Amino acid sequence: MSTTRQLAMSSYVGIGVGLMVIVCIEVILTYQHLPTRTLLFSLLCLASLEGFVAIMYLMQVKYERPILFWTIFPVTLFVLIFLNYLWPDAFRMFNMRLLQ
Amino acid sequence: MAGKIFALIVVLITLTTAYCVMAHVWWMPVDISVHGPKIDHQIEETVLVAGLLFIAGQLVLAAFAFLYGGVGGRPKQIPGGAKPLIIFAFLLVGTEILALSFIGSKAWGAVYFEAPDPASMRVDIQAGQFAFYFRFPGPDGKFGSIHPDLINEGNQNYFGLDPDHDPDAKDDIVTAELAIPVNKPILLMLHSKDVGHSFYVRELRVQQDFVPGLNIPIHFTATQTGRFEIVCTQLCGLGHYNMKAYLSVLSQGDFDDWLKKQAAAQ
Amino acid sequence: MLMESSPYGIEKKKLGMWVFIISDACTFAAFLFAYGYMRVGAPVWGTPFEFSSILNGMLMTAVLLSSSLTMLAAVRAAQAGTKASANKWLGVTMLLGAIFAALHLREWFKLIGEGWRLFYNPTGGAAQFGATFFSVTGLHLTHVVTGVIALGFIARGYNQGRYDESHVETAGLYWHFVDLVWMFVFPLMYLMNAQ
Amino acid sequence: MEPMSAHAATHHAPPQGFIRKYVFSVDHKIIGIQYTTLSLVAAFIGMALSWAMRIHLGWPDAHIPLLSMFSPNGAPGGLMTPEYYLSLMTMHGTIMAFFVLTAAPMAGFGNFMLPIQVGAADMAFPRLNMASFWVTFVGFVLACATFFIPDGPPLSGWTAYAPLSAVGTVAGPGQGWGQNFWGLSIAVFCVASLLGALNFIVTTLDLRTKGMTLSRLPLSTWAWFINAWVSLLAFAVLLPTCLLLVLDRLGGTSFFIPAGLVINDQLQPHSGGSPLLFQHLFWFFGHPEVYIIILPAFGIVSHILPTFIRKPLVGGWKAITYAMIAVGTLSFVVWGHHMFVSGMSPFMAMVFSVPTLFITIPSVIAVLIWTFSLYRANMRFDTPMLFSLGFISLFISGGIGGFFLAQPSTDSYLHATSFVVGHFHFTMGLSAIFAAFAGFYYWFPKMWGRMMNETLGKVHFWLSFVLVYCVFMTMHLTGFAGAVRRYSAFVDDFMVPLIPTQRFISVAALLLGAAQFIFLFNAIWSRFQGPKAPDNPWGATTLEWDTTSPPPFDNFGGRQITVYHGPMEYDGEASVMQTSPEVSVAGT
Repeated sequence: MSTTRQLAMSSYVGIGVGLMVIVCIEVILTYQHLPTRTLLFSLLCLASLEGFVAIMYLMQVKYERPILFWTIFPVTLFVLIFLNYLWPDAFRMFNMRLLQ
Repeated sequence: MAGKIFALIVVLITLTTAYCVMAHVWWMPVDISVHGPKIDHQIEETVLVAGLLFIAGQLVLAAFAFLYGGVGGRPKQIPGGAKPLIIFAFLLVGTEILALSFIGSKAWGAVYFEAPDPASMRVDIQAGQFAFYFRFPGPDGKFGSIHPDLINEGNQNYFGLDPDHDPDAKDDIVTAELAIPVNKPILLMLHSKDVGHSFYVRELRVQQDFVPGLNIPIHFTATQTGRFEIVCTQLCGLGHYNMKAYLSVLSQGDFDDWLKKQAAAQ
Repeated sequence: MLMESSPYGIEKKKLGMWVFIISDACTFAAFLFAYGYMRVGAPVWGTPFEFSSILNGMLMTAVLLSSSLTMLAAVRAAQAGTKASANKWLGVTMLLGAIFAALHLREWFKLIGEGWRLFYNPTGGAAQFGATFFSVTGLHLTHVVTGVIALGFIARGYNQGRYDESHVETAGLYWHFVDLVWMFVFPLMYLMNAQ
Repeated sequence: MEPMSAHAATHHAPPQGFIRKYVFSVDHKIIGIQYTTLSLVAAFIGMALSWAMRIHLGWPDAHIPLLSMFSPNGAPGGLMTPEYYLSLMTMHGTIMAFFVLTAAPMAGFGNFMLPIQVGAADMAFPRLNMASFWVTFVGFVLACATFFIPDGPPLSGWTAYAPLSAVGTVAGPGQGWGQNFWGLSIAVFCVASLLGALNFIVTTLDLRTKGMTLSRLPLSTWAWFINAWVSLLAFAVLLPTCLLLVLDRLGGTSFFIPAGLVINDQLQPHSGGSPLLFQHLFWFFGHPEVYIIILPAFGIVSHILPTFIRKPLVGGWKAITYAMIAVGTLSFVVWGHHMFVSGMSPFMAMVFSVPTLFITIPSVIAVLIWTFSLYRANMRFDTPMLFSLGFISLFISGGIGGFFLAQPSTDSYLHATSFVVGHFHFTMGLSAIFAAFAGFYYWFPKMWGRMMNETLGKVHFWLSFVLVYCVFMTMHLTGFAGAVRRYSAFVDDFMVPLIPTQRFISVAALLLGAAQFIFLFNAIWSRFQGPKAPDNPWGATTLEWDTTSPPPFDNFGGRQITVYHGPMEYDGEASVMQTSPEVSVAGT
């Protein structure tokens, strides 16, 4: 279902440039020698922002019926959230190693 | 007719099962641990709760199959529709679940959330295909470190100890049978030499897997003397069925003698 | 038998592609979680990437992002019915995809030349680095290469009139998804491992 | 907007020639039959394996004549070696869980019935559908091929716990190429399931005919649809798990193998991996998998019951559908209950235990709905109905065991005992099989155009029902005595007294298997000699009964289908087809 409510091509180029700018920010952050957790958190936030822009504009979900968004988004998020249940055991692996 | 036969069979199965469970035709052996009564209590509680649901569910099914087979006339729904059923499920099962979780978490916590007694006796246990080996720290109270490259069944260096360079390892006592003093808190450190295994002593109400690469602690106190079987319950290969050792719970005096004898045999 | 247009209102190829994307996203997520698990559990990890590798990664990102834009252009051209233009943009997209793959392989060969293996870390850190890096980026690279080949088939079919603009659009979704995954792979596999 | 869904209806014409028509067919009905047949073959192979195992468990010294021909190494002279027992057990689990229970109720009946039930001419992507089947077939061939490679099938169980499954042949025979084949077979099966799930989702959403709103979908379609989502997400995680396992085995990586393992006095060249990671990833798939198996059973039974009780289910479509959605959703947050004693963080055990207990609520709601729908019904006891009743009874019995295994404290005694074996055979094994039998007897006239023999069907039911309880309820009970599962012989002091009970189970299991040949004979004989089936032999209301038996190539012979009612328009003898514009009789 193609719609006419799309942006002009130049706007997409702008979005592309914007995404590249975020990538540059990520690289700059990397060289600020932040603590690993802070860096990971900020990188994930920026990547999620990029991902969101890509889904909405490049993949054009913004111009589809909302039902598409509500079909795909919750289930994916669901899996991504619950996979986090395995972190306690990752830390267990670090703390209870047999061979030090 | 078919409905009546079905009802009869279901009732027979339900009663037989209920009898077998209540008469303890097959049942747990007598518990010998301090935390065990909590687990036994939890199992009995669950037998009661789940058993009632089982009997009620099967009997209602049987009754309906018995009563409403091929009766003429217009069928009717139960009064009130699904709402009472759903409320019933939420209230009754929900309450049962909350109660079971609450009491059950205490039984679980008694094993896993409470820190081991600082005065516990520490024993190291290593599982490998297809045997358990146990290690006591000896007079110095310290375990020698493990060197996997030195593990060798042939020269009986099961733990990969290096007594020539490691003073801690010199007096470690390695045994093929686990003996512990009665009424003394025990801290077992579980590790595996090769693949996954499990430590299961029915009478202790303890089951814990060995995770290769990790040191898993588990603590308990045995309250009765006797000789019990330790079996492997995690599939570990072709000899899995035959992987076992014995746990001897001894009086303190007997245990000291046993340990001396073992130390002398090293 | 002709049916009403879908009551759901999303064309079936597009919906199918989205459903595929969901499952593929979960597959990538499992790989990345495995990587995180390895990394959290490792006593030492080690961060091998020099700035040149990061630059190479940025260049790859730029190439992949541009290819997403050219893919958009191809879809728009197809929707507007300008076949020649659509073909041109599809060609450019495939070319950019191939460049991405080439840049990526350059990085791989560089690492392999330095002695990195799936099971070996020449710097003495966790051997898991090679395993996670090569498997995650390898999976992504497979997707890129598959995408380039698929775009080729789509372009040919589109030229011959067997496929229409909806096929181009569906292929575009896949291509953007490959880009989307890279947006997570680049920070997690490259930046988190920068020296 | 171009009516795109018209493509599915028109873009393939009836195929010509045997190969196109019956082998590489894009017709969803042929593919459904192919899946069903594959599952039947797999089921009888799996059953034969369980026979061999049960004979060995009851009489460890027995020489099983055919086995020595089959595997001279694994069973020299017909006497089963411990490793061959484990191989058979592994393949029994793999074949049954994947190629029977996942394939038959979902891919088999679903493929045949779902497009018809929504009023479509075929699946959304017919060629993809064909690919799903043939990829599944390749997976099945790979799994069966393990019997014919020199070292035999893998022996690490259907769960293939690392590191036993990851270190290679040093861990035992079958852990070499057998395990590689296993990993590839399951990876291939994942791909097939993903493609199948994708097709189911799109077909249900996009290809519904006029008037077929979600509230009018038959409950079987609802179940397949929900189930397609669950499989889509679950298999998407099993696929990378298999790939990483294969990488560990063939690529030398150490995702699942920690440092310092010594097997047969050889230090393994791995470091840094975690066996718990494998268990987490596997059970992230593995627990939804048991619901992938049982949800279609829910759907089939909910679909069949109204026909034979001659009234709608209590609560209409909503109650049961919401229960199924709740079960499907919760199935993703409970996987850790398989790992209570695995060395997982004990706090996580509590986190997993509570939702595991809570998943009982939607299950209990479903059971209450089925049971109380029987109240004041006009039940007809045809074979499909009997199997549905059997399903309800088995599911109650199996569900009860769940209370014990959902709590870490009670599980720590019962984990890895035969209680667990009995429990999962009731809930996901036999419940799903009974529902599949119900579906088979119910849809057989539609799929093959002939009626099955009722008498043989009933004999099959009575024998199966009683013997299933003899086998698996006894396993529950011996579990209380601590009988450990996955043992090829009982040498422990406390297991020896249980041997007579084991023999009883073995005898019952052999008879249970034998009873299945009644079914096989009935199916084959009826396929060729059964009386011709009318279009709607059961007086049902859904679309599959509104066409010929078997349906024509485009399902409705070019008729425009419009739906006016929900699927449960029954009121005693009166019933209204979904396509009939008459007024509703059930007031739904």
